[in-house]
Amino acid sequence: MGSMQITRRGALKLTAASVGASTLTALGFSPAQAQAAVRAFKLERTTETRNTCPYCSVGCGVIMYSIGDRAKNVKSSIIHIEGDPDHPTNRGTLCPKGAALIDFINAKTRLQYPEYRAPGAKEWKRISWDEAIDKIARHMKADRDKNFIAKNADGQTVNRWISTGFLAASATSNETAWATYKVVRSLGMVVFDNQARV
Amino acid sequence: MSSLQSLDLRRRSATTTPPPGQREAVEVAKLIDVSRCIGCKACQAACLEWNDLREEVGINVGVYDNPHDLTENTWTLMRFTEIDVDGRFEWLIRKDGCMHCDDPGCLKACPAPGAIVQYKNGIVDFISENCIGCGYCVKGCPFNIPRISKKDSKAYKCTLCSDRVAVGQAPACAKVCPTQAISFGTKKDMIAWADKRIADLKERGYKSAGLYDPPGVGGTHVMYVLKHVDRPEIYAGLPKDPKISPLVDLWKGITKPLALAGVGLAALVGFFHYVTHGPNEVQEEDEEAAAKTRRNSAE
Amino acid sequence: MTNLWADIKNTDLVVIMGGNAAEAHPCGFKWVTEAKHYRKAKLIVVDPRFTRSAAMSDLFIQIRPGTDIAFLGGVIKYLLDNDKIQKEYVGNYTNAAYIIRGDFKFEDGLFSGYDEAKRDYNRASWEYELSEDGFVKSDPSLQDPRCVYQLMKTHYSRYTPEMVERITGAPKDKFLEACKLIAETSAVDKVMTSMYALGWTQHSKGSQNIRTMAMIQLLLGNIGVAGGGMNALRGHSNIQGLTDIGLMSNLIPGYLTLANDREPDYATYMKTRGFKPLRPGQTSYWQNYDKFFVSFAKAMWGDAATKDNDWAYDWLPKIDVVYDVLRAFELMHQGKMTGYFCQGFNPLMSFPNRRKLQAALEKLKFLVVMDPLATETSEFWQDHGEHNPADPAKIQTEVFRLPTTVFAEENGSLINSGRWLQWHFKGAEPPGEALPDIDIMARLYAKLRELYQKDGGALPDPLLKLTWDYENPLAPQPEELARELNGKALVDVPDPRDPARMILRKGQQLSGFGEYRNDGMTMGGCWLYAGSWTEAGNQMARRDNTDPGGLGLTPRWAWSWPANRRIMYNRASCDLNGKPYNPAKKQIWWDGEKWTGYDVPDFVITSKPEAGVGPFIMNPEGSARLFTRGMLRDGPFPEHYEPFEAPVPNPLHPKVNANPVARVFKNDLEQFGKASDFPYVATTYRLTEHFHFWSKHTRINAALQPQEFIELGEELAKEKGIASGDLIEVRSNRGRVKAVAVVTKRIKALKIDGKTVHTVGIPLHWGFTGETKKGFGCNQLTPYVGDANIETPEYKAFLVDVKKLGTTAA
Amino acid sequence: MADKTTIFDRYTSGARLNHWINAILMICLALSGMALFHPSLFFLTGLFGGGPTARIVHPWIGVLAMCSFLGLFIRFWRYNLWGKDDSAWMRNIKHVVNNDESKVPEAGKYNAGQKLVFWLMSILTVLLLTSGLAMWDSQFGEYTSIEQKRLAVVVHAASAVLLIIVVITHIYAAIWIRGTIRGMTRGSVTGGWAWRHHRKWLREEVGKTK
Repeated sequence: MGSMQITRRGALKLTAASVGASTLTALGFSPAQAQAAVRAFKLERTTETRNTCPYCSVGCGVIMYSIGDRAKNVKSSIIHIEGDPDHPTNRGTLCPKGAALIDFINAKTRLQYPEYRAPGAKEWKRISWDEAIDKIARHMKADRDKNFIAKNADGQTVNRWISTGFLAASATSNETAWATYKVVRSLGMVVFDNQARV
Repeated sequence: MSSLQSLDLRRRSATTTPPPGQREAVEVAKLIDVSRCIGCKACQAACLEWNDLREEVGINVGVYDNPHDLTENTWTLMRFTEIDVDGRFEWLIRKDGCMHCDDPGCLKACPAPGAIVQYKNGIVDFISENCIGCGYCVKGCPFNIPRISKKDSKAYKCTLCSDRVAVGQAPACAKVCPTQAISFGTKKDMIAWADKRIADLKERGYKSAGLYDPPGVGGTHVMYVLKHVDRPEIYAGLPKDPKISPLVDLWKGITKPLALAGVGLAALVGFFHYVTHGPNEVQEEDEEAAAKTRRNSAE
Repeated sequence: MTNLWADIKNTDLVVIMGGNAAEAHPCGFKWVTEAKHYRKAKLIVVDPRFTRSAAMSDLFIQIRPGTDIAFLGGVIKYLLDNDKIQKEYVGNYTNAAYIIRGDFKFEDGLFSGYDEAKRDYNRASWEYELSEDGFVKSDPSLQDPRCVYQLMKTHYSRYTPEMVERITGAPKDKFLEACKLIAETSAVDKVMTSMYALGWTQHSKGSQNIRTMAMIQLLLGNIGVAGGGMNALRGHSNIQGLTDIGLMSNLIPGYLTLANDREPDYATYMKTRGFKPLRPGQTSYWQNYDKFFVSFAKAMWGDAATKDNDWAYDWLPKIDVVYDVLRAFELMHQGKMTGYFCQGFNPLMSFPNRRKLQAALEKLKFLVVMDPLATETSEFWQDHGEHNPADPAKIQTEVFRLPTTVFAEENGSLINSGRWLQWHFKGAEPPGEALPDIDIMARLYAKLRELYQKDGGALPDPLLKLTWDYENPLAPQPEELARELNGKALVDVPDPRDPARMILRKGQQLSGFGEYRNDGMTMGGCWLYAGSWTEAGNQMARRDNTDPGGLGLTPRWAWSWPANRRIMYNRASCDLNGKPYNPAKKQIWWDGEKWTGYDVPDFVITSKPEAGVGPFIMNPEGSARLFTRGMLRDGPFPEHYEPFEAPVPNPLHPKVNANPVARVFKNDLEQFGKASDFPYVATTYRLTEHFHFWSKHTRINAALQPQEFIELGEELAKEKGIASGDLIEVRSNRGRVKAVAVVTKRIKALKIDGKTVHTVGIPLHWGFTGETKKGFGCNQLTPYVGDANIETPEYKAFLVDVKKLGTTAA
Repeated sequence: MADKTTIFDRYTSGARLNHWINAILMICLALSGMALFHPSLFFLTGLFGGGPTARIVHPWIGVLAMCSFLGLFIRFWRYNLWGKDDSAWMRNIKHVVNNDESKVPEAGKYNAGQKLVFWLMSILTVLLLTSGLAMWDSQFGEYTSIEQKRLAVVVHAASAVLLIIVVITHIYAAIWIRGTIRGMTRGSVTGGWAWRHHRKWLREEVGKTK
């Protein structure tokens, strides 16, 4: 509003004055100053969660800042991530990947729901979790029952399954790894590997 | 004393009334130690992330610099130079961005009141609400830093994370830097730290290592430790002795009030002439003479 | 890493070779810059390119890709010739004095026992000479011509500075400058650290690259010492954990191994894993193998694993060969695989010879991709023009794509390179219907169990009797799994000396692997993690960063395996009497009664120094191995072999050019290119702006390095008329990449065995999904051959040709 | 007296329209330009809807003004060619200032002072145009270097100030010399005015009607 008033006042002066209005400068006239407060600190009252950068093996500590205070009616959404200054390795620093972690979480190409591509199909088809799990399990069982090697050529018990393989992630947690290991090994799978090899 | 500002002002663009000056603040500075910079661009990423900016995905034009210049989104940019210095190959990597001059050319050139401010701590900040997008700051800057947005026609550049500094945090780039090539603190502390770094570099054989804090702009609040401070230009064209252009001084200095005075004077001269000599009015004789001339001609 | 990231600050010399820490691990590299500033440490970088690490170095030496052993072998020769070794350490803590069998020899590039038809060695002769009491013979004077020290001296006598220059291209004077700096750290108060990564592993002799440096570190007395060690900078955030937990063809958690076809029962299996001490009084910690195995079996099958069924020995698969990824895709390519799961893994981009991978995936009946991102692998059947030509109508593979959570959306632990298990917490819900991998595996397991319960099928028992007693069987909580990994008592465990007293109560979390038992009274998924979740709670979530001793060990931050030990082999930092070699950097010491200090001693803490127990307690001999016996397939001493595609014949032994025991599949052999057709050496690598094929999906990183490019030196560019920014094509015998040329001074032409050799650098990050410009990916070009021991593909050295396509890049 | 008064046409309606369009545009330019020139006048941007719009419209008004000025130039340039009498007029300008034109040569359609104003306006306009284009970043930003832009700003400012002074002179002269303004408003002047200030022109006009 302040500047509006100024404008009107300025306009009045202008109409009153002749072309020599440029001499207004002599009045030392100066518009009211809009307050130049710096941008508000965007993390104020956000919720902090400690995490570990999922990229390389330095294992930098990060702090994730999310909107909302975990109240029931508020959906948390992470708006910013920066280095954890207490972490003994990274001491608050991050690399260009870690500094941009927020864009990994919010990547346009993040998958949202299970999809299925039928033989010869040109497109993905969205399916339910139940359908996906059911189909995959049936595929696995059919192959395992058909190709499971209980004994080798010498008649020795080997109980291995080599016609379906599993490539495990290297950024999943130990707990995921353990759950995966239990399922994969109990099936007798040996075509089993992770990123350590490459 | 009363002020809503979270940081006190030292200067305000295009403003004839001085800001309150009684309170004193500690000057801050960011020190960029080029000898420890690995060019990882973490600072660039953190800057985009913190300031909620996203750069266009461009193309590679045959160098590591991406984007290829500062933009309205990229307020800091790693510039890479491959060069043989004194017979030794060096890959010089410099983080480019606003130097936060003590005597800021952008602020001097800015015609919009309060669009550019300098806080007492030395940070030069663009207050976008007040920016009219004229681009005078670009012309005023001795380091070619500000960029005008294609989207909103406002000028943008590094704020030294004034929002973070105001609450006692370091700028995003300084905090993120993995190798402490960027440090942040009071200017005094940064100069002391630079001295230590320079001593280390000299021990390692870089005889002309030194601090870049150019006096031509009154010193800066972003300083560099360079291995070759005698040749700053080899670091992707860092100016050797930056100064506000004399042309900018010419148009923004004393000539400005003088020019206005000239205009006023012209008007005054007219007014006084009128008062002393009065109007030059057509007399009856003139009309008669004119009529006579016409009649003569008609005959 | 034998040490930890922050410990790098304690070093006097950093050697970055086979890695590029500044670029791939910037926040870890911080500690190099700290060492440089505060300890005046020097940094040597040896690499085929002047990298971002090199930009920080005091000495940079460019070598030809794939010649690291030649360089390091030369260093060993220098150290031995100039007697720049830590003699006391070498004499007492390594096997330098041990006598090797008389029939061991090395001739014309081959060790004794080579079988050309099998491309394998009979490694029987690579062994210690044992005396009648079953212990290794030794000569403490190191004079016996059959002792390891002397054999090593002979072996590396060929690696003269001139030979190093001929093979690697490193100028002799610079090489000697590096040797001199390295040799200085043989002093007890000086230490060097080796930081390496995939630049060493991704070769047909990757394991041996690392071993050569390990030998140097042992000669210098730098293992077990703060600021020293062999520091493998692991690539991914939890690659360490995945390997610890044994998610590999032949592993059981904690580096136990699956039985093979020749081990029909548990007793036979244990025979080769008992590890009887080879020197008197040694710890030989693997003697506890059975405790770890049995507790693991109990974690898997609980009550169903009993002494009577050999702890369910038969339910674990036996392997005939190792089914590593190269073999998996070879089998797939042969049409022998039905299904394949990719959990957070993008093999189409990550593995070598993409054309072969594409053809292999087309032959699958079904492919399951679990990933947070739309990977190329999941879309291999889609036509993406020249970046992924495909005809979906002809591809019969069924593909399932299952959305998973990312780090921010789950609790759990990741293990960093310094072996720290760090717990993280969920901060937000996943997008859409994405689920944690754990839930997906649990749902899959539940469905399979249901099907087998209903219909029966091949060997259902291991599946049906698997312990799955989680509160919600469809969504086990990470905390439940973590407690299981740590292990607990299954019954009240009595004190053997006083059976009335219970040392463990039923259900009690174990406090360390010392409590693991071989009688079925305890269970534990991974013995190495014992201590991570004790009765005192989740040790991985600890956040006390105090640093007693000032070495950066921070023992109360998170938890590190084994037993929260921060620097492995730390007993070796003390002399025979238990006094720290370098009092300025005390880690542990003998206080007259026990071992104590700032770190957890890597030793039996009551073992008196005068008992003479060696510091390398995992080895039956108690000492570290300069000579590896039969542990590695390709030789007890590292030897320089050329990459499978090399520009020159091996200058040391032209007849044995490349690694003689590296496995090569038949059709891959045919795809190797010749130097006459592909004259330039290529190497592939990561850039700091990107993380493999993930960060091209993130907008900020995509902008920082938007488009695929290829680096070549000014000399080669000039020869080919290529300028920076031109569009060029690089071809190998397996494929091609079109990309923008970056012409640089950072890669120089080398003189190799009298021939000019150019190096071409190919960064790896671009593909056909994500935010960046589309790219081909370097693995269109790379060869399908792996390391002789662990089958890591030879991504780092192969041959290509270069052609200019146009002046403006697309 | 009225019957004695003779009337002479001085400006056609087209010329008048052209002049006043130009005058209005020039005033707008001066106001928006001055607003950006000195902080004390920044409030003038309010007339144009605020700083950014003032910044946006100023160069576009400039373009229009240039077009209209071109019209004036084409109309009047040949009446403003300098003659010998003009130099003599200039030398004796102090008499004119003292309201005594009898001591200077008879003026044609324009006296030397007016011609000077015309040529100054023309030259300054060209300078303003070229320097203005050079600093018009949103349209032609990439065609000039920063150093060239800096020079352009100085030239633009200096030219503008001079032009404003010239315009003030022009306006004051119109106020001071009574009877002038009707030439530009009604298009005609009285014979007396012409006799007094532009006698030569009067004679020419009279001659034409013969």
